[in-house]
Amino acid sequence: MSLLSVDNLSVAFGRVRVVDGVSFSVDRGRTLGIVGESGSGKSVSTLAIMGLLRGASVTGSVTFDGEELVGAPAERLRSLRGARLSMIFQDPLSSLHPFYTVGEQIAEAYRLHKKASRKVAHERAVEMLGEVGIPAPRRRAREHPHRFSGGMRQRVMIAMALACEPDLLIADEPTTALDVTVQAQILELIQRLQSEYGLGIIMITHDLGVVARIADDVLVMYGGRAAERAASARVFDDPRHPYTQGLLASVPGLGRGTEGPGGGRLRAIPGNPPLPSAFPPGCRFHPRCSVALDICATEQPALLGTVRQVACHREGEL
Amino acid sequence: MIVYALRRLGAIALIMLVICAITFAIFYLLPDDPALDACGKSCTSARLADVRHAMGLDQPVLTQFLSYLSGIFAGRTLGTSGLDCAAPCFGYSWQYASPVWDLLLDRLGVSASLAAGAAVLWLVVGVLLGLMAALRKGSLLDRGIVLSALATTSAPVYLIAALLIYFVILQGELLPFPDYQPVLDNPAAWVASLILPWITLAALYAAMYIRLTRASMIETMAEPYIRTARAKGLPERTVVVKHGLRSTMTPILTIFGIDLGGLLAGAMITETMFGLPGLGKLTFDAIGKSDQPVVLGVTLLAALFITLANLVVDLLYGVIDPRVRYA
Amino acid sequence: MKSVPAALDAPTVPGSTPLLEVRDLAMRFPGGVKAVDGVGFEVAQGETLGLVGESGCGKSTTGRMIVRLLEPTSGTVHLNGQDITHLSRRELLPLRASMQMIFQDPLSSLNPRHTVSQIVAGPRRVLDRDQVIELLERVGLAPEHADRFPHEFSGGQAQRVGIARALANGPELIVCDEAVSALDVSIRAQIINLLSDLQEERGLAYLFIAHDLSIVRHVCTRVAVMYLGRIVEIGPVASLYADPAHPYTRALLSAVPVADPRIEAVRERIVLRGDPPSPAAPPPGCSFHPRCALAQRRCEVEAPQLREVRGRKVACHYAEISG
Amino acid sequence: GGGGKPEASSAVTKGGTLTVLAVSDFDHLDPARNWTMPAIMFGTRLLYRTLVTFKAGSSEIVPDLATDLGTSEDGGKTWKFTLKDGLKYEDGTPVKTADIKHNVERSMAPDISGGPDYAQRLLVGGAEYKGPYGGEHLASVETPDDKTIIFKLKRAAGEFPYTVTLPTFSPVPEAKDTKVEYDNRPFSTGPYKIDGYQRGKELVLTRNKYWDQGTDPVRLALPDKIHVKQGQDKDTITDRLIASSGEDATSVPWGSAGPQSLSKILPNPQAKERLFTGPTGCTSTLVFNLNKKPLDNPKVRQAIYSAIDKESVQTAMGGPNMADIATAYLPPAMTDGTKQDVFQIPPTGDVAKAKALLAEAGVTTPLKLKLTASTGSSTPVEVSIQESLKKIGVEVEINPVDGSVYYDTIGDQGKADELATYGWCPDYPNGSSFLPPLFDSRSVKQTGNSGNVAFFKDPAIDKKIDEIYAITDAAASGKAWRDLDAQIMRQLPQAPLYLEKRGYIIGKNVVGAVNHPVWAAQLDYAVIGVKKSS
Amino acid sequence: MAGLVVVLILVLLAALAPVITAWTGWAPETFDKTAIDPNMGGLPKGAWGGIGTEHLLGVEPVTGRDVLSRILYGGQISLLIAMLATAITVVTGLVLGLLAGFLGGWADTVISRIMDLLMSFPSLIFMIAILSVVRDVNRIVLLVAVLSVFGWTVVARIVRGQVLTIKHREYVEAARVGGGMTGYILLKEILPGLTAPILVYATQAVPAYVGAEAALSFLGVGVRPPTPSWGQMINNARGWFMTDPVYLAVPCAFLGLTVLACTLLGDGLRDAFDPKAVRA
Ligand SMILES: Nc1ncnc2c1ncn2[C@@H]1O[C@H](COP(=O)(O)OP(=O)(O)OP(=O)(O)O)[C@@H](O)[C@H]1O
Ligand SMILES: Nc1ncnc2c1ncn2[C@@H]1O[C@H](COP(=O)(O)OP(=O)(O)OP(=O)(O)O)[C@@H](O)[C@H]1O
Ligand SMILES: [Mg+2]
Ligand SMILES: [Mg+2]
Repeated sequence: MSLLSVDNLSVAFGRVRVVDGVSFSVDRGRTLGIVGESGSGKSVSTLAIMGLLRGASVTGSVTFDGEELVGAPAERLRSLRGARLSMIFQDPLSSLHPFYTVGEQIAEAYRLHKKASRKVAHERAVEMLGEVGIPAPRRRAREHPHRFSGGMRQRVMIAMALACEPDLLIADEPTTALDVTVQAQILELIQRLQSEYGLGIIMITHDLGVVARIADDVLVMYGGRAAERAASARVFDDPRHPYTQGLLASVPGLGRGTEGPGGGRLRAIPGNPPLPSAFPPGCRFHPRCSVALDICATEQPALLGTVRQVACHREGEL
Repeated sequence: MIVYALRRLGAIALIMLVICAITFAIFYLLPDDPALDACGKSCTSARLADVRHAMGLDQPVLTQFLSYLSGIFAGRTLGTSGLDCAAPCFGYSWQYASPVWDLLLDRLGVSASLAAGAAVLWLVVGVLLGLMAALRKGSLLDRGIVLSALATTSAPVYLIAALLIYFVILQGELLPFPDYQPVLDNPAAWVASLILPWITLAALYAAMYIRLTRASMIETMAEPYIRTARAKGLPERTVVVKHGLRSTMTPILTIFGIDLGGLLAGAMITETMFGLPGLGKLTFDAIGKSDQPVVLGVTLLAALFITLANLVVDLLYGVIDPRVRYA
Repeated sequence: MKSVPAALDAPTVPGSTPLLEVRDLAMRFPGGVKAVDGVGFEVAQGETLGLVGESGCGKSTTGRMIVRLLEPTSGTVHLNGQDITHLSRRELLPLRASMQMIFQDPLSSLNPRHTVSQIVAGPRRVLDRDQVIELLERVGLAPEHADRFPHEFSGGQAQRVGIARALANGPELIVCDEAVSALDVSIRAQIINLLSDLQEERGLAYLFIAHDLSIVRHVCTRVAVMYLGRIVEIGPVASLYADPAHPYTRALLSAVPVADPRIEAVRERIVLRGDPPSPAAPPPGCSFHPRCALAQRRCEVEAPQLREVRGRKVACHYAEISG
Repeated sequence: GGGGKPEASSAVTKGGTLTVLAVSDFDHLDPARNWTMPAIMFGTRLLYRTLVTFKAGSSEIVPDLATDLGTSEDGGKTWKFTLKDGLKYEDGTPVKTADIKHNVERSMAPDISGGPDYAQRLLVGGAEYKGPYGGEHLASVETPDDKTIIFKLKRAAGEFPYTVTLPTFSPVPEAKDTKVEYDNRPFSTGPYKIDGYQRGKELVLTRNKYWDQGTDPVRLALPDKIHVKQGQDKDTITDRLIASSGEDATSVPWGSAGPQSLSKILPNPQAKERLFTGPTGCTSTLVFNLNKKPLDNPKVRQAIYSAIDKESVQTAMGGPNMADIATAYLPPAMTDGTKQDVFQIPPTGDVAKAKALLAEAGVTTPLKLKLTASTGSSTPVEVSIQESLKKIGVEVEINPVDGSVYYDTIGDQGKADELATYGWCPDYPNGSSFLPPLFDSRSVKQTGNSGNVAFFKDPAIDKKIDEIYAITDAAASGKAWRDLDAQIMRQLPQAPLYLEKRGYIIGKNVVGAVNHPVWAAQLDYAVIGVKKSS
Repeated sequence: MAGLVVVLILVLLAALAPVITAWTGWAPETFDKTAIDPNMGGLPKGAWGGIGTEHLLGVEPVTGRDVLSRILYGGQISLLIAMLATAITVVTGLVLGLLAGFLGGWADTVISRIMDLLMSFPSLIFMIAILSVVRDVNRIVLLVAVLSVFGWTVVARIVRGQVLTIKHREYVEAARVGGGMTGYILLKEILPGLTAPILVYATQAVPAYVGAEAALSFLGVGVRPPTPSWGQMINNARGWFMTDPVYLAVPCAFLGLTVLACTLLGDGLRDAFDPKAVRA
């Protein structure tokens, strides 16, 4: 049984359905990478899992360690959040409260969930800061977030998320705001902690390179739906969905050595990603798809397959 | 921080000096002659000249100003009959036959009581209702609160006072007419005598603070760190109070400081309506009687309060918000 | 409009003046922040120079000094051989045409209260409506977009408007400050294609500021790597990427994840220790030495100068051994 | 000498605390500076006795500190008074005539400004004297012994016994003279002494045990304590007194009820019973600037006077409860109640007569005139005059002037408009305090005129005034002033409009309230008391 | 936009005061002895403060002057003062705020210090003191001047703050790079961004100044009779509110309506000036 399995998850704000029937699962010690363009529903899906969406209607099923989370009492979800399900966000500065010391903020969840004393919780905070590689953790625990650099802040966020030794960590673009050198540090840290704690991880990112680097499985989302889902190596080696193919082709390679310097055109996907309020009928990618058929404009393709799943009418032909 | 505070205090001293000079100059330049009032009903020009001389008004303005300034630090002697005005001498009220400083000290208790009570009241009511409205944004409760705040803002202070006096004291006989008692003499009577003035003074501010808190809270609750707090599994109450309210209070605090500083002499209407012998009333009477030393004294005191309140707020800001650093 | 073939390795034809020449440019902000500290490079007509480095290393500041949004503390900027460092706004006017800028955030670089045609025509109304529409079509927008307001556009479309605005004056040099960083992957590719088409078409030169090294490799002919306000390595793309001479360049390159799990799995990675130091208090000597694996005593005291190493310029005492 | 005791059942009402609700502080309580009508009464009734004073609720004078109303042997130029025995200050020390002389002298010191200027104007050498603090003394006040005081005047003044009712003529011992600060704590010879005075906040009076009722023909001193609460809101005071609950039942207002208060009191029989109204003793007039044409023509003045609808003016003042219609200058208090009316115009005016007079005078209508009005006061009166005159083709343009410069403007021959509203309140009910200030041509200056703002000049009248001054017999001088009133009235330099009245509503348990006709109808504090609230 | 409609109606009513009063036949100063009862302290005859066919909104006690007529003329004065004061504060605040924020340097220092100074002044005391001491000056001009002197700092602060943020927006830099000169940048790039906050401020300032005028009238230093103003009417009516509540209710209702309408108008304007709002 998977640690987390999401089945046919849909999220709607009012009449606008921004996530539509997405399914995936994560196992302990494994990393699922979710990629997709801005607005494709990555954050909303994960926030729905955490029960952090307000004013949205969530349907489908989310099973965490055998327990159904959709429709679970708010109090139950709250007790899981921070304790067994943790999340880190893109912008580590605005995600940390500017008025409290980082030590306080890390200790807060620990005190709550582990019923620990203030002192014990503070010790734990210091320990976690050390764990995520912050030098002089005892001193830095008493400092406020604005005294930390971007990378350090994201380390603090990670320390905060992992303080209660959760089972699942959801990382929503944790490195997008960071420099490549710092990103490398953070990714390394996450990988190290994963092996240490046996975490299941969902890593949301725009950056295919990041996925390639740390994900075991990949979910490609487009327009609130899953376009393709498979083991990471398969997706990068042999992408099947035209969108995935386009996405990979859009990235100038650093190590692939296909394009020369300053030369050549990239194979860009034409057009713009659709807005949830105006999703096209049928396959949502069809207006931008170079191989679309008539059927694509009318009928929604199902996500089919076993080892790899692709939602395309032309799956198998191309 | 200490260096910063000291530097600010220096700036305050400078501002006070400028305010003092400007106020002094304006009173000197304006055609209102305090000697004329003092001189009485049938005033001949010879008599007026004598009175002017006795009050020291026949000296050049700069001389008058300098002796005023030196009086603050060293005290001085006034008039032809040799009045003693000990330091700090902020002038002498010919109307009340008393050094201005004594008058100010005497009235300060009432005004401070009025201001402090009203401030607590409006802060509590304003923030609580604003918070409720923000958390139930769009609900009937929210609309109700916002609308009543709006209605209160459009009601003049003296109307509120008149209605309270009429319905609570005269018709309802729920309270005796305010008869100010110092808090240390009789705390119960102090509260009883000030409760209506507090409500009167606080009403408008409470309405403003409701709107302010509401807007600020709605903004804060959309901050990513609130999402973080929720992701930690904190109970909603903790999220709202510990994480939301604390940030919301920062902008409110700034305005609160400014309002509080300005309140000391700004409560004129309330003090007049309830017959409270505070600084506002003193000023109002003094203005009516061209008692310019008193007006000057209150102006300086009030300006001092405003600037000090701003300083305290700025310093507090640094304590509340660790990002603020004073060099 | 003259079209010059994109220069490859030779930045300047000997004897001719480069389009842009920057010498010893420095910017010191109040509070002692040495944001840029003695930067110098040249950009030839029709070429693309990449400027990369970590956040806060002074890339934008450099770019903004070149287009005279900032007044440099010292150093000079020559455009077509003319010293423009201290020209007044009015004197600068005729030169504005040859030098333009594209900004990072496409939406915030467009005034929300102006229509697209107002934006593209620019403050000096250099274009009439037909020309605006022509230009919009060239950057891939429709004529009916001319009367819309920026908020009606997606990020990619907005960036096209930004590009059209930069093209309106017929510039020779465009400073692209992270012009594609904020865009989605698929859109980013469209914009990069557009930029390189335009370059070919109009013989434009770009100063391409970015932190995404893979894109820089794709679009640039030469690259300058900045660290803490200084250029630590500058040279042709091919050699610099294949054989970085400065330890920082190597670390930077190795940190970039590659969209290929297999390569990622076997890649050697140099993970830098610590954070970039603050430009307000740069370390003495070589400012990179606290994070550098090769650092020696000498690096702590003596700041290395840019010097010729393996066909490029490097500021490292031990550039030879780091290959 | 020696008036009888006022008839009040003092046994029943002695004791208790009387609360006085006031809007603001007294201008001055220092007897040398006290020159506002009700405040003079407050001071002289409660805190300091004068040589002569008025009977309770009456304009009749009786000796107070003095044994009689003063004697003069040279036709009114020298006046001599003798003190009663057993007069003491609040500390038990005896009252001496030197103390009265001291107060008269200090009233002329520039520091101690603002008090009545009669002493200064009447006493020989008064005009040049600068007060006693420089060590100089006034020779025209003699105190041959501790009981006798002699005043030497510049001119004959038959009215001098009235003059010495003013607080200037009360004793201030030099040892207790705190100069300017004496204002905060006058040393008492009256039935009360100051127990606490926080200016603008409150004044508490308690009994002066050295005051001897036996020496005092006027004051009953009923309450044990008098508590003046200052700084109250005007409208609120009336509301509190109508409700009259708790402490308010033993309260009286310091200020009189305005029309809005009357509208609350009159429909309420229970409150109306407690309203005490009386005339202020002031006469309000419309002033004609005699320098301006065609107002120099008495016919035109009479035409305008005839056209005025005085009833409308009365309404503008708040109706019959606030004002009576005036037909002469001297208020009824000074005419022994006889109503003088020279022209016999009906109260609503006589438009036909007015038009005829205008025609007679050869004035072509429309006639344009300017009327100065004080922005602070009762503009409705000016507007109602404007309306009246419209009917006879006189177009009045109201020229609003700030209240603080109003008197300067109309008292300036260069600035005064054709018309202005004016009012005169005498300091004591004697024609000498009324007609000479208004109509004596010798006081007219280029600027700063007060009283004679019509700039009226008639040597015959001046001569007549001097003659009446010399009459020491009260009844004879009274008659002489009334005749002079009628004589001036025929020339009509000012047109009498109305006689202001004032009403005071008292708390349920206040007894002995009576309006005093001399002091602006204020309740007489000599005889007021409170019932024990049972 | 209900707010705009009500504001326009109020302004129109005030502007048409002479026409309307000519039609009703009652000028603001004309007495009506017949409408009041002189024996009751001048209380209006009739139950509702004298409301009837003759006097549509009743009459003033004591004088019997027509309330409708006084409200309309009073509205002229109140709105005139408020709008003039608003206009002056906005223009002064805008110009000085723009200069301080845009030029920076010593201009900013000087203007900011003046603002600090003015904001340290206990303005109410000062206003009353000046208003009571200056005489023989047109009260309206004086009131406007005094309110403006202390009012502009608020606008200047808003503007300065906005300019400081807008000045470094990328679109402003883009205009610079495009060759926009200072004037263009101030007028075309920065100013449009200020219209929304300024207009919203103005809609709040107008009722605030109406209220301030009323408060100053209460303290006896506002508009002087016979000129009517709403504040003065409310002040006069305060003492009558037990015996003639209509007399108080009418000006209060007009004042309240103005505040409400202006607030709604402000909210409406805020939305209308939001570039992201859908344009009709
Ligand atoms: N609270 C909300 N109310 C209404 N719509 C929302 C809300 N939150 C998100 N959406 C919409 O849902 C869609 C999916 O948003 P989501 O944040 O999941 O995108 P994303 O894939 O995470 O994009 P990004 O890469 O930009 O973070 C977006 O179009 C967004 O506008
Ligand atoms: N106006 C300014 N005042 C003070 N310091 C500044 C200013 N602008 C930039 N800096 C500082 O100068 C340094 C260089 O900034 P710059 O914006 O040039 O960096 P960058 O390389 O463009 O970084 P990024 O990748 O984050 O855009 C930074 O430390 C920054 O904090
Ligand atoms: Mg997201
Ligand atoms: Mg930058």
